[in-house]
Amino acid sequence: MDQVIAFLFEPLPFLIWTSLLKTFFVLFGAILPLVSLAVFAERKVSAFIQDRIGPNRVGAPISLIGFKKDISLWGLGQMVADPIKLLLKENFIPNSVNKFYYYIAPKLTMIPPLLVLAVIPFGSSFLTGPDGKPVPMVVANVDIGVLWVFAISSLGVYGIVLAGWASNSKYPFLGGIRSSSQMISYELALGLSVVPVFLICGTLNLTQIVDWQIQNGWLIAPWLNLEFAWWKVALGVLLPISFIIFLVSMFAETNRTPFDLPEAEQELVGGYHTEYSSMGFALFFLGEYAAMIAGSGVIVTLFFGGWSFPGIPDGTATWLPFGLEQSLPATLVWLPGAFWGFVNINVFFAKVSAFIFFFIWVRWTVPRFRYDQLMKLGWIYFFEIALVNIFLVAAVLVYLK
Amino acid sequence: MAIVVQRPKLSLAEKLYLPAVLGGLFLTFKHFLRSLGGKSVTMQYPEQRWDDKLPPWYRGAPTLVKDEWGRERCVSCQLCEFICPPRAITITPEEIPTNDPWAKVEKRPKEFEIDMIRCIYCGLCEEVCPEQAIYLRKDYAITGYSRAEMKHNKEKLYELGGVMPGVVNKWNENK
Amino acid sequence: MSLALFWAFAALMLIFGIGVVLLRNPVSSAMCLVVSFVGLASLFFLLDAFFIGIIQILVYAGAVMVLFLFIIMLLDLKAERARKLNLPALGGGILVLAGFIAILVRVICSEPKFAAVKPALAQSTTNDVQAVGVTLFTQFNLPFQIIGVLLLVATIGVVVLSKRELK
Amino acid sequence: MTEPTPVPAADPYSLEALPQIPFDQILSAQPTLAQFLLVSGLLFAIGLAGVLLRRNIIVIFMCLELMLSAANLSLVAFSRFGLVNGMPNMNGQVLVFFIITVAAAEVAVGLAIIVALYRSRQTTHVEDLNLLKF
Repeated sequence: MDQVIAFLFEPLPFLIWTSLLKTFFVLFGAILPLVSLAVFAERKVSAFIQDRIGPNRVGAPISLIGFKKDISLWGLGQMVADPIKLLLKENFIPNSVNKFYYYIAPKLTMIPPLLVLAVIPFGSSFLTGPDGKPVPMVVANVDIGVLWVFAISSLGVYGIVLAGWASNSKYPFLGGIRSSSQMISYELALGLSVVPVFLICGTLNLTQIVDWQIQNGWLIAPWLNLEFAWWKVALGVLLPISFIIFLVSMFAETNRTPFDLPEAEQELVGGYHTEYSSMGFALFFLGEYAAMIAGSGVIVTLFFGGWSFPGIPDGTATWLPFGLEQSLPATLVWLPGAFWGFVNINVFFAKVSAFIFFFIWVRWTVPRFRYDQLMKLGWIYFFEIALVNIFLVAAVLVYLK
Repeated sequence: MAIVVQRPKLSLAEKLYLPAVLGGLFLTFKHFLRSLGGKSVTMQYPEQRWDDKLPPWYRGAPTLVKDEWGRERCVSCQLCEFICPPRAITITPEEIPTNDPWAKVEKRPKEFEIDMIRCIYCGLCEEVCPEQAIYLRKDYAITGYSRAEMKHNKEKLYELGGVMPGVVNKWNENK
Repeated sequence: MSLALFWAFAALMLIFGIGVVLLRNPVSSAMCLVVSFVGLASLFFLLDAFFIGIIQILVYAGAVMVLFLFIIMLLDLKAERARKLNLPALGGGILVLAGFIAILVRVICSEPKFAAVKPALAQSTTNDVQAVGVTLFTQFNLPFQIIGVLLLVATIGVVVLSKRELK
Repeated sequence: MTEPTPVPAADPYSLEALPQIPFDQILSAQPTLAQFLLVSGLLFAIGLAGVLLRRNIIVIFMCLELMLSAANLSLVAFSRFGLVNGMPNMNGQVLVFFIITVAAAEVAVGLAIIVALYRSRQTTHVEDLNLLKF
């Protein structure tokens, strides 16, 4: 019995509790607010692009507690109001659905994007563990990071396919079928387009890829750190091609316009989530945005230097702006590192937000592709271009570097 | 005979889509910035209204009008009740007593009801009225919390309609 | 911990594997197989074969099973009807399986080498992506090329088979 | 002089006879090769049972995949337990890699054949495919 008590109350191993802490931070501190912010941004940006105002009323409802007028806060209260509305609606289940898969499908679309985020480094390591090693700001620092991203994001298709199939209805079914073939087609281009990144960095570990980019310049533009080398010039031409293929494939993977054929409103009513209401629908909705955030995180990490920004030091820095560190007492020597670590985390999420804006911006600009155009683009153009790109990058690395 | 429309030959830049996509992105971004600067076309409804921009022929809620001497124009001929396509109008006529100053006309409405849930704003009542007593005015936001509230009675109709001076004064001695 | 995880994942894999066999609906079978493969990949992770494990998820769960689901839905396969049990065949099958498992247990228990506990590695990180790559491109280069040709042949074969009619 | 009471022989069917792991070693206990091989064999048996019992050709195909995966598991287990210079023997893992590749190709061709079969016979039931039976 003493052993059991000792086991239960023994402090958790350092690795486990830091991982739990990081998971909680990523989930509840960053992703969930970012998801609802993205939904709000989608409505606001689409309104602005169409010369409208968008939601601008919902704010703090202080008139409920006796004030005269509400505070509108540019409509930011919509972030909270939308999920509450969806939660409070009736969860209507059609009679003919396959109940088990109907229940489980929304969850299956929500989980993979969150799992993908586990391997993405979101900040510099400014904490030091008891063994003297820095704690990496990534939930799971695994060697197969990029493969994990592809493997888990490819599981996201099951939710959509099962939702379409279990709804037992024509249009959702067509949406599910379209989605499965679309995702299989674009996974290939997605995987092949980042092979040059592995060739250059020599690793699949996303933390090490970020480290490589800090030393050698961002992969989208390797000349950024102003060290001239011919191989950097050549890669500066080849890697943007990789990036464009990856970006477009990411649009197809996350089912965003111009590749949102599974949920094409004009042809398929609502696509795979036609028969869903209330929280089931909300999970599909939020899952799409979570996938968008995960995709943006992967793009930022692979091509845009992750949490690094030229000129901003990482968590090992010992100085503060305006020479503030000289007036610090000796017990606060950790403060500069923590400050810059915090800045790094913010840089990462700023980059992710910029990409979310880009996703939204493209959605309200580019019309939807036709299905045969989509397949042709994936199989005939992207696949071949990505393959040739791998050979060219390999040749550059062998002969110029 | 079928006419085969030749597809236009695309140049390389057009085949790549990307220049066109970028052009579209710049266009939408221009609109985005414009709206961000506050130049969107949206009218903020409950505060800003159409009212002063409505054309004179606007067909809002049907109302009853009085002439400039405060006399009810309606003579309860019930033509509007007859013509109304959704049968929204109900008129209860009443004889005008002989000691009334307007006794030259035989009838006036005792009760005049328009069910605004039924009304389709077609304007046929206005057209058919020989006395020009019923007019479609500019009120368009007719709302209420109950069905009873949506039934406009005589007072409400006169309140909405107000006075419409001298158009037809066939039965008017003052003419 | 490792042992507990091993039994947990093995149980996950085996239970859902049984689900593949026993569930009548083909879609349920396919989904059970996906979960079973995820359990198998976890066992690979326990064996420090991270690359193989993730490839297992990527190829099987991510692509092959989606293809299976796609075909099941395309052909609109309904659940298998319950049919009359062919008792001699069933008995024979069970006999074969029981014999197989008995022989398996006998062989595994008879070899003392198999009782070895998982040995510790010389280095803490395996970097098995690099190790597999080096082995693949040096020692097994010819088989690798042959596999490439096989994939090409398979691709052509699938295209030919999927054509509506041969001309 | 009293005789020492004889110690009763351990009951082979008692709880004490089971191999027990001390509580403080639960976190560090490692599985053995035999356990991996046993699980792999059971998975193979399940796959075999599926091939014998099921009549839907697609489900039979899935059970074949299960059997291939069972082989993969034992290969990886052997590779991890037979260390070379303290590191796993990569030959086994490369073989698994080949098996996965070939299996993927096999699935693609097999499913194409099934679709072609379904087009001509409108069934995926193996008992209905008895043209060559006499």
